[in-house]
Amino acid sequence: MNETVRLFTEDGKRLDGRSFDQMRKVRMEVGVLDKCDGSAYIELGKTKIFAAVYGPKEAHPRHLAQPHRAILNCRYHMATFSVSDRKPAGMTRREIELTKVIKEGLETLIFLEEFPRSAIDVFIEIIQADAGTRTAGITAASLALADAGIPMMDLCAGIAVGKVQGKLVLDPSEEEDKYGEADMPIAIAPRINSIVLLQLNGRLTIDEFKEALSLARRGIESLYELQRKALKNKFAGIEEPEVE
Amino acid sequence: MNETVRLFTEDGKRLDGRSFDQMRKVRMEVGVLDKCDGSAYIELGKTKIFAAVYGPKEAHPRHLAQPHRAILNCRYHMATFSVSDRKPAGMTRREIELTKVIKEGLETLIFLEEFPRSAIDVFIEIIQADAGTRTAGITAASLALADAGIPMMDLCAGIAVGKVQGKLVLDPSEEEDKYGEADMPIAIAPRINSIVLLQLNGRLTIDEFKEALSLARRGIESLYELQRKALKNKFAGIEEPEVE
Amino acid sequence: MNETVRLFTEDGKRLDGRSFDQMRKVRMEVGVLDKCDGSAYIELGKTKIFAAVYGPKEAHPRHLAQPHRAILNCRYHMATFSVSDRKPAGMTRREIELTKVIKEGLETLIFLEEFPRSAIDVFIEIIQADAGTRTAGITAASLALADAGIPMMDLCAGIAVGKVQGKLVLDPSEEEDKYGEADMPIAIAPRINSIVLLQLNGRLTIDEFKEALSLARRGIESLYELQRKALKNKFAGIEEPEVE
Amino acid sequence: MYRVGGKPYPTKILHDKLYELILHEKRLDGRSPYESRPVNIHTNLIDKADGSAQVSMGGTKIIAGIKVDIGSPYPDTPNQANMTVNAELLPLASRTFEPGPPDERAIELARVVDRCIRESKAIDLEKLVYIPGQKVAVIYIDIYVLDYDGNYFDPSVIAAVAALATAKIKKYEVIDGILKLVEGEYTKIPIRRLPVSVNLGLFMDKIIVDPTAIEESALDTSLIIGWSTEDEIAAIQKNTPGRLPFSIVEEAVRVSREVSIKYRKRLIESIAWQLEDTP
Amino acid sequence: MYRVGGKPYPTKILHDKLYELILHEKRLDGRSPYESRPVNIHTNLIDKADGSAQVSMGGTKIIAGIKVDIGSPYPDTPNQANMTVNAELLPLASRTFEPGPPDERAIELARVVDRCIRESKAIDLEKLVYIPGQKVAVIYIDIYVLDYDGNYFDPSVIAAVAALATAKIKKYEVIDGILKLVEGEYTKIPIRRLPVSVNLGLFMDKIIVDPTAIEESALDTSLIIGWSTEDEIAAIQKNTPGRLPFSIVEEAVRVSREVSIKYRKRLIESIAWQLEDTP
Amino acid sequence: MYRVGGKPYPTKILHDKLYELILHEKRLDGRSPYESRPVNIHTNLIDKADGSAQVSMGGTKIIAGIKVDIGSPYPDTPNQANMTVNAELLPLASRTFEPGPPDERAIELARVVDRCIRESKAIDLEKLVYIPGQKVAVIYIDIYVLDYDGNYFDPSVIAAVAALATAKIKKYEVIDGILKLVEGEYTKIPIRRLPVSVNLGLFMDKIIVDPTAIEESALDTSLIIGWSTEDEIAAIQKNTPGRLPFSIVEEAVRVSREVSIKYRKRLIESIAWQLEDTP
Repeated sequence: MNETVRLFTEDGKRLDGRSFDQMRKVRMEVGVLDKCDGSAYIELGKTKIFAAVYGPKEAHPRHLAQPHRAILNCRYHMATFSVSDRKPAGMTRREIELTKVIKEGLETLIFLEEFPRSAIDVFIEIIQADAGTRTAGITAASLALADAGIPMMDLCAGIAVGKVQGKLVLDPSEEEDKYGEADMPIAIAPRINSIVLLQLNGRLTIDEFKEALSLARRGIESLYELQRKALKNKFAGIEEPEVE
Repeated sequence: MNETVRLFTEDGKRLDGRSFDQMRKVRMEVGVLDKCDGSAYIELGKTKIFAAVYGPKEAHPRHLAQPHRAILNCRYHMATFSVSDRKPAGMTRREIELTKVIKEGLETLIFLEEFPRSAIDVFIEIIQADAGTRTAGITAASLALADAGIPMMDLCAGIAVGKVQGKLVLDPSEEEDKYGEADMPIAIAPRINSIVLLQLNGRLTIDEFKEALSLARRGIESLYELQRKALKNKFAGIEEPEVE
Repeated sequence: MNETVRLFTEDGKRLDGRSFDQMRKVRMEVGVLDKCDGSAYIELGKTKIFAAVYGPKEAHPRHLAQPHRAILNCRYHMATFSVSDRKPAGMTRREIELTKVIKEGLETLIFLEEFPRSAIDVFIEIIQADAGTRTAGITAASLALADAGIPMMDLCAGIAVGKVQGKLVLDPSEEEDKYGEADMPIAIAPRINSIVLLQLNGRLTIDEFKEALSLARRGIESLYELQRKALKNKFAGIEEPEVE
Repeated sequence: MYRVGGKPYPTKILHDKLYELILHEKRLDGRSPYESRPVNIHTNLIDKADGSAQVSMGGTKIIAGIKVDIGSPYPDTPNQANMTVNAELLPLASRTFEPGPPDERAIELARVVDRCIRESKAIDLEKLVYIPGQKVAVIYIDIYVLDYDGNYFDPSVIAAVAALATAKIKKYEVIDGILKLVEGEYTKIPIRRLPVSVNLGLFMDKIIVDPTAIEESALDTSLIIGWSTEDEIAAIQKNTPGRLPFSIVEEAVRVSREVSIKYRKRLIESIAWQLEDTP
Repeated sequence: MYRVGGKPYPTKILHDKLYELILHEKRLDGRSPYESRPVNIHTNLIDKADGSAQVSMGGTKIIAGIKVDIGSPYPDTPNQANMTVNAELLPLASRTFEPGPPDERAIELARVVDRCIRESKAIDLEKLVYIPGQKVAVIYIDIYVLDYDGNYFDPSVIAAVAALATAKIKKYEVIDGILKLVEGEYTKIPIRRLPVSVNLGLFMDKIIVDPTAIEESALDTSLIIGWSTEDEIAAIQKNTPGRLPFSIVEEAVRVSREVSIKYRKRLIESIAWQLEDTP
Repeated sequence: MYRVGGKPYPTKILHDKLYELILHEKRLDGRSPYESRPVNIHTNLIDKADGSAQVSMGGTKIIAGIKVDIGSPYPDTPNQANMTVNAELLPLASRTFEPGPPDERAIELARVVDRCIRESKAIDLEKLVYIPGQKVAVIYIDIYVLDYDGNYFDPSVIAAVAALATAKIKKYEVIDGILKLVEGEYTKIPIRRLPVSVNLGLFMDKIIVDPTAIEESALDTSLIIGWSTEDEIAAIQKNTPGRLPFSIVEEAVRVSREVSIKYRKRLIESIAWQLEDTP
């Protein structure tokens, strides 16, 4: 099936002109919503995502409260119009799974034990989905948590690596994802040198896997810089960072 | 579409023989059900409705209780066979919206602050729907509340005004509603001279709106009289009032 | 419809070779699952069922707890692949009804009043359904309760009686059930001489009903013996009982 | 000694008091043990339904409505109309009924009514097939409990059967293989039998018929027996926890048969029914 | 004396303070009573939608998206396209919004927006019929409240209408009775009118326009009036508990008319709309 | 120092004890860190299913069943059969599993099993197309966790693959464009590869294979790696919170590869599988 679709130009560039290790244009902004305790907005190419954080606050209903730590509630949710074919309202199984892996990624970093009997809520809303929503989502959520002043070990940022017609590419586009052989979303907390989210859909050899990891890592380092800038800008009141 | 259907006879009467400011036959009865704290039955033409009230009682589950007032729970619900095409079991979006406006109408009148941490439940069951169910429903619910001895500022009664082929009519029939240009349900607490429920579906000029209001008001005054009679009859043990 | 299907051979035997008062092969085993407090497995012909019990334990959520007794939670549930046409996931109305009659049958026997404010959970999982699941299910559940050490007045065992082309048969097969005139599932606690579950789908005369009762009773007595053996074997570590 | 399984003390007191009364052939509302409450039947009160009936049995009020649509038959019964029964225990009827989707009690009610009607072959479902394997009538029977003072089974079966037997449904004809509505003409649902159910309560070794809510709160166990005709049981449901002693079952059947005959007589009077089809 | 129905004491204090301000033609955020907040409209921000708009009205942010599919018409309107409106109050927008299926507030919002558009006949639904009785456009209008500082009604109607009026939808043609997509060509949704709604709050005998969240928490009652054109009301919804005195209704209509004209002007500027169809 | 994120103190103690054991190449149940528990595979135990397998891995028991129906292909894959995986964590299996619709853990399990099978192209879905674009096989894989002592992933994948590889499904033929069942004949699901998954747990800088429930309660993080063949990873899922240090990932892949080879060998023995199709 993927033989008939060409995903590279003759000079080895990707269809949108990027090189294999180049992310799409990224834009991040912190503090974009008023009523929550922290928020962020991210654009990765045409993927557009809002994230909002509430808490720490009283856990509700009470019987869910944990005596030694805060509970983390999370929802990754897509707007019905965010995808080509209208998504039905309500949570799909895919959204439930992604909610779980994102929540677990964030839970890794938050000092939940500092807030016994409390709850922290993270809401991620995909308003346009054009590949990379879970990794951009966790990137935005991490910013929103920082914006809310929730104490964390580190920020995290995420990006996917794809395998497309035998080649690894950073941040696959929707078309590359569709016709490609593998998609590996990963989120990393760079300062503590740890992976917090990792999935793979599709086939990779061991060597490809290693190469994919290091490709992702380089991408994430630059996202991490953008996150730090976005946070500085928020508090300095400067415009949001953007990169191509 | 409404050009082809004639909704008035040649002498200006409506198809069922009523004049523009005439309601359908109304019948009200109080205390028709045994197991609740208050109940009422209303017929408006072929529209047939039961209402039942429980409370004030302990709010349940507890975390919903309000420290300064009672909470009012309400359900406007239609039997599956009450309409021409069988209604699916379960609450439709329409039923949920009407529940909200009816609940808010009743909430306006009940001295909820007299019963902190309590709950009052109002259930309205449409067993036949032939236009005017929300207004007849709130009329019956108001009677059932009075029957239950719940302290209220005032009773309320409701009726719709329709615009049909350019003319305003009181209490539109199902056919007038279907082919008409506008339907304005309204419920009024006459003694305190206030509107407690107001909706409009369809187009009216400002002058028509004013006229519709005063047409409704006259209708509601006669409903209010019937309500008072129905309550008196209940306690005197006399037959239910009926009017044409 | 049942005229065209022959359900007896010429010498009066049933299609699977059984006589009218013969059950299918039964196998019972106690203590088959590790993580619950008690469990059992039953095979009745090709019908295969697991049952598991938890408790007595804290009732949850708390507001369901009863001050004078334990509550009994129960679920009769079929695997999607347990029947010829895949059963949709989730509880069907049939499963909800059978859950109710099985729960009530078990509730009859457990000394619930010994465990105020507690809960006992019984889960019955049909992994293959080939007639007789509710009665085999309550038989297995009764064993699992005993295995969990829950104090009971008596064990109970169940079996169905069918009416097939005018004749009563013990433990109807799926085909006999489908083409038969009546199916009467019954569960009995033999030592206290009481019926704990009784249903009838289909038509019987009064005499047939009496005859069906005594047919069932004889079958249940032999099931009861098997139950006692299975419990002894569990504690003696011997192989499960089997009967043809 | 008999045991009132886990019942709190006040219920035990009530139980013993009611048993004492029954021993003297009495009940709280003055009835004798085998006496059912008066039955009132109103039919055709809902014009928008194809059939309807409101039935009261003492303080218990039921309303049943029938709607008939056109649909496809089930693959395994291509020559039969479909029938589905739904029941709701309306919160108006009792403070123990909650709004929301039908709970296990409502589902049991629906399924017991379904069984009484289906197993007794009350409706000639084959007569409502328009195009075999393709177009058949779909009969919806919807039951609402409006007021609950015990035993919602018996009046529900009566209401459902009365609504079915008095329904007027649209008439269709098949012209060149196409189903057409015959405008302005109506037909009846072909009814072959009038099943009724009888709800019995047990106090120790004594039977009562048609228990009230207060009796239901204290009884040892209870049972519904559905009768297809005078001589044929069509459905049974033991519907509460508690021991049903073997020794009492035959008496239960005998008693319920007597009551079923009375119910059916009452039903026939109300709906002016006559047997149009013999199966 | 007026009564703040069951409101706790601090709300009563706030209520009285806000009323005091209004008597002096003032509000907490500096607006005068009949002044609405600035409206910002961005259209076509979601490429994957057929139409989209993000609208802010002060601190309230709405995003609306349009998707158009092909489907069957409803049996009673064979010559009309279908339109459905859904709304969600996203938990991002306020700590009072919960994740999960739309609650009664979200359903009311969806239905009020639906009513403003449908009753004003804003869309020429007859023009989107491809094969009468068989194939029509199905227009989905999905509204998300992203940030909530009161009055999610007015910006939702504006967002929905702006998204509709700027949508580009796939073009179809019917060849030999078969519906075919015309590749690469797009068309517009035929818009006849630009309805807007105006949310009014009442404090005693005084009206305010476009209440904020803090005003909503204390007001006596509130009202949405939808305007089809300058001179025609298309929808009304009293959307909170509380008395709406007769004496104030005419003033409410007059005020809302003025504001609706301002909103519509703002809407026309943003979407460069011109009347293409006269009904 | 490493951190056991928000774990209560007793868990911290257990964590440290288990780590101590691992440092000495030991575990609570006597296994060495890289040792998986014995695998037992029973196939074809459910006659009513088209394929079935019960798999135990130590105290964890899984039952998987396959049902194959006929349906329409998805519009974007007109030349492929459909496959859906469902999983339920039965309350029989653990006191931490609740009855009710699948929670996020059950959905994750289903999706990880799906991914292992789908991404490794284990089934030749093109061979189960009867009429391209119209009629294809619909393969339902249903997984139930019957007893849970940790790691429900690996035995679930084994059970699903064993059930698929041993399934006998109805045979169809297309005559004049119409799909007909060939009575009494059966065929197999064309299997190209035997994917397996390996669940790894991390304690600090140490890896364990196939964790038990008690190990799962204390580990720092965990990971599932699905192997399509000996040399190709088909799926990965980090499935619990906690840091996965970069330094440990390569070792994890290496270890899981070894275990996957053992699992696959065990699977092949049990199902007597031989490669019938080379892709």
